[in-house]
Amino acid sequence: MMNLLAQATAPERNIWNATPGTSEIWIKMALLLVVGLAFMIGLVFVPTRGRRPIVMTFTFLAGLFYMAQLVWPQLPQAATRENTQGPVAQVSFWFQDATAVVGPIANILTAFILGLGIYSLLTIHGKRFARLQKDWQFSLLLLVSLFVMLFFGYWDWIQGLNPENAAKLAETPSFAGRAKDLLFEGMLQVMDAAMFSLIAFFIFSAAYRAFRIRSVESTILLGTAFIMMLSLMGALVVPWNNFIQESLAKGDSNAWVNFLRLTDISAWLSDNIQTPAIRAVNFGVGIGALAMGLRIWLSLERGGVSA
Amino acid sequence: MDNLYYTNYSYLAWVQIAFVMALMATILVSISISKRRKNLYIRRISGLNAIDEAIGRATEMGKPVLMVPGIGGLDAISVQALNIFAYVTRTAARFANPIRLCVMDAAVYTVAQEIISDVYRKEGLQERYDPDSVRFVSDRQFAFAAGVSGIILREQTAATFFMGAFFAESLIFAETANSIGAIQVASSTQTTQTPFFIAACDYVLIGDEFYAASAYLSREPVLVGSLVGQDFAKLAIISVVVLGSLVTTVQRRGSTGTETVEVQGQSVTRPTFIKPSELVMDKIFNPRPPEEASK
Amino acid sequence: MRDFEFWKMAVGVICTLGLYSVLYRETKVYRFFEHMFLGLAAGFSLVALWTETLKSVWWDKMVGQVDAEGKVTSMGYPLYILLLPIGLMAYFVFSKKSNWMSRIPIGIILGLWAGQQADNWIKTFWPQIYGSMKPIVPNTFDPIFVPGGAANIPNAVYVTQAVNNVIFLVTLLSVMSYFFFSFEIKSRFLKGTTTLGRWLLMIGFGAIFGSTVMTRFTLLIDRMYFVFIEFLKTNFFS
Amino acid sequence: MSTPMPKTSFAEKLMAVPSRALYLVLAIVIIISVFLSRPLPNQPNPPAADFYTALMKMPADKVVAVQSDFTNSTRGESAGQLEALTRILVRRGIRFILYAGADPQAPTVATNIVERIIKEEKAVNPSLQYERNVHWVRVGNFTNLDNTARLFQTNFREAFRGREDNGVDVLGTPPFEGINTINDLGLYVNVTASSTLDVLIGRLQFTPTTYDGVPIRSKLMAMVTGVIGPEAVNYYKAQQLAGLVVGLNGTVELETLMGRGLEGSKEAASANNAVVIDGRPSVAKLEGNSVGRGSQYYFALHTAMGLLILAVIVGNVGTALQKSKRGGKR
Repeated sequence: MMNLLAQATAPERNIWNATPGTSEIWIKMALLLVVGLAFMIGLVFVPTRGRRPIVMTFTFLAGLFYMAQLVWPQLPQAATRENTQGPVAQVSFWFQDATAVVGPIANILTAFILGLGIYSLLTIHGKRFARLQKDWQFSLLLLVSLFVMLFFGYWDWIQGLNPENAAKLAETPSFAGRAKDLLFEGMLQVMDAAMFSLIAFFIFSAAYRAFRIRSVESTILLGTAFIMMLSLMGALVVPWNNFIQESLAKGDSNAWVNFLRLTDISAWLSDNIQTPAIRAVNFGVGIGALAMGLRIWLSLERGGVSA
Repeated sequence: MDNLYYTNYSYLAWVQIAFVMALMATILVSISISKRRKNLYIRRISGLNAIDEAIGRATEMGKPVLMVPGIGGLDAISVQALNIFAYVTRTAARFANPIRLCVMDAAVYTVAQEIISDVYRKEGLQERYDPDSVRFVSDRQFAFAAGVSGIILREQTAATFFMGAFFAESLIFAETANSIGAIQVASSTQTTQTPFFIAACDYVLIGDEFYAASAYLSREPVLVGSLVGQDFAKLAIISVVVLGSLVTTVQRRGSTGTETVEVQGQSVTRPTFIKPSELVMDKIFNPRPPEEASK
Repeated sequence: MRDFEFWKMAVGVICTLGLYSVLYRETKVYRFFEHMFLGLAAGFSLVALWTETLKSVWWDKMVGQVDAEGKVTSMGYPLYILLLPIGLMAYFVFSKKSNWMSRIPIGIILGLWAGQQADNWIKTFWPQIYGSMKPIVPNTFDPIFVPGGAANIPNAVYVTQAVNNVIFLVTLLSVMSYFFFSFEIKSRFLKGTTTLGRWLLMIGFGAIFGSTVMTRFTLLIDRMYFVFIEFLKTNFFS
Repeated sequence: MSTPMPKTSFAEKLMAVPSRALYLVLAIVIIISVFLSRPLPNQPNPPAADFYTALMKMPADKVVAVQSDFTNSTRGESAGQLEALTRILVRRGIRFILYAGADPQAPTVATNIVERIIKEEKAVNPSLQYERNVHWVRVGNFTNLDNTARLFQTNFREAFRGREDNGVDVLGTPPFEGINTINDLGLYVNVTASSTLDVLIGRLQFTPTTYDGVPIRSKLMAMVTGVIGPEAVNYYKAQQLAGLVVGLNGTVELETLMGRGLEGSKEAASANNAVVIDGRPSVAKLEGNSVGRGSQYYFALHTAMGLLILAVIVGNVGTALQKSKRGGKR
């Protein structure tokens, strides 16, 4: 297992790896795929009471890696394999290397599952188009946009695979490059930004409609928001601060009226109220996540996800 | 091996590991205790009492209920949101109310599909279950926002539940739903979004009320026990903070001596005080080998 | 004849205005841009899926890499192929009998997440706990007021600082007391504390609101800058 | 409408302003302000001052890691921040490593900005030597930051193995010289518009150090949008961040500091018009023009926020008028 999860520096050979480009690697891959698929199909026949332990085991082992890493002695940054020996240190090194292998696993699995999401999108809109239900034209548009983006995205990517070609394309973009650029930067990114900026309108209308002085709480919220906004407006802050400093404090930087400078008020609120308030909420949320993590890791919850 | 030290065990660094282990142990112990006890107290959370009311309204109007479990990946937040939505779906299913569950992550979509079909199956209402009611809309934040807004506006959802990790899109959803007069229950674990939910929604769960929700709704011993454990963990944090403040106060009281320094051309004699890096609490909370501490 | 950059920008401006049309009401125009947006986004996800994720973190590691001179830079690890069937198990979610299998990949993802939480908690909250331990009694009474907490004598605790520290701790503790769920609070003092906690929390939320408004407006300003300065003014009025 | 309307009071009219009218007013005000943009004064705050101080006091031969996690959707705030950061790095000749931990598009967005700034700087100062793959290197995106950041902590160099920039192995480029662990970096700056900062805070830990007498407890610094600002301030207060720039105002603060420098007392600042923050070490200003996107947008931000404040006041006056008509009870 050592060499599997802490992959050796090339071209070191071990039982888990193979030289790239050889037929050995393809044969191994094919065999392992068959084994994997057989395991998958085998799971279909697992009796009901055997199912929960299987899921629990996978979840537990996945979490165990990081939990073990936390409690296992960790080496200082200066330690290298040359200057540090001993079995404890070896395992520590193994943990360091293995993180690089274990880390991306969640990532890879999530990537495989993305297909399921796309499948959901395709069935909903495909059905609507096929049955010519209301708004079928828009569903068709969605599907067409999807495939156009897919087509040009991969065409452009394949063109860039060859390094010589890539350098040339950087100078004069190809048709595919242009098309992908238009679809991605010209449209998708701009629509992202446009949708994001809509929030400004919504904030404005929500503030007009909902921000009323009707309870202690809303008054406090509104008052603080006002002070915060004013302190962000330099054109107000600078003359106000100067007025306080020069006229009221008469230039004395230790005078107490200096506290009335807008930046001082907002900094005081931020240091002594806002920071501890948010910190207190986050302490709670942090403990909530810790407890939830524990319940998931040990599969303690019945009902819901780990039923 | 002579000058080797392990960063998580030397120089008091083990304290932090011991502390987090103790917190986890507290939670586990109170889970196992609560399995034997019944009727544990949970304080009222008004946002959760509003769920039934919101679904009732949707039933009267014959319009769908919309649920969004945040836009994070598959983690405790999404799972917790889906646990709450399992409850919402159960109620909606009994009233034969159509639901829309929009998700942004394919892995969350998988879990959602499973949980929701499970709810209908357990209620014996399988004929009411429509797999298309759980939808993967997009995995891009604002495409998702545009898509969900479209669904809200076109299907005129009467009740909306936004629970989970919400970011900027929170206000797009909340205002869009507000514009069609939907009754809204919302919660974000992102503290920064909570004020916007407060401004635009009818009921808001703040902070870890969200994590308390599934225990509150289901009264399941494991969850309630975990909630009790979480409270004790928070108490532990409070005690550490208070104790640390007291120790620091005692250590920093009084001066350690006097020194004479040049200030703007004049020599001034002033008291000296203990450096923060010499405090006991600093040694515990910022463990480091002696040579680094002396810098 | 305008160049490609001009047309790209022009298309962007049209898309922006198309999505803005929802501010008036949900029309066919909005529906058009919304569906195009969703389609493009899904298409891009599928492109990025291979080019940005699977190719480098899965395929290249599985088959190994060779540099231009044919020297092996990393060996291939065929076992990575096993992740494919595990990922495929998620697709059993629609099966009536075997939908439990989808929990295996989900369990692995959640397990990897859950295992990190303890360490994550330490790194996130340990410094914050330390940062909340503050001296609450001053060790010097001179001068009484130091605006902005700027200290003249190193490491001294001034009266103002001590007062501020008390306020800090009161805020922290009273807000935390609001989030106790399982203790029935009967004493009037504690009830008062939780109410105070809610009020202080509102100050925090107010500050968040003010700060967030800045971002939201800036983003709108940026879009207006894009449409009116970068596109209209530069192309037509200069 | 043909049916005779009941007479509505001013207050009721005020309360019934349709959202669309509000949207229109906001749009018009912002469009006009964008055209009328003019420079406005600004008062930098300690977090931005710390950010500037750390960057300026860091020895110029140290390498900075820049993790840029924004796309065009937050161009308004984040782009100005990255522009100001790049100007400081380029003018000081500091080498940096550029990568992203969130969106596959983020590296491209960041690269475009960096290359444009370098071009601008070279136009002003033709003798400037600052080249890609020599002074800076683009690595690309790391998906799943949760796990990648953990790898950064345990084995920083290993995280970059196999990555190429324009066909060059990044580990062979000058910015990676002598960089083995995360503590070999001079500073780690996260320019972000999402929760990636939370992930870094939860995964990274730095050994404290001192630059030119300024203590740096954590080498992590952040440039964030106004939204994440309040949470980031929490980290800054717990000394988990060495410096912090928040939102557009933060960008303007940084631009002001770059243009004027920083002094610890009024007396010291009187000669050079530097920004004064009591008790701070003296930091030089940066030669050259430092007016950027932040200052360009600042005027419109003023009018927009002024309008919002006005709207809330009008809304409350309307409510108060309505209440007084009904005898003040509801």
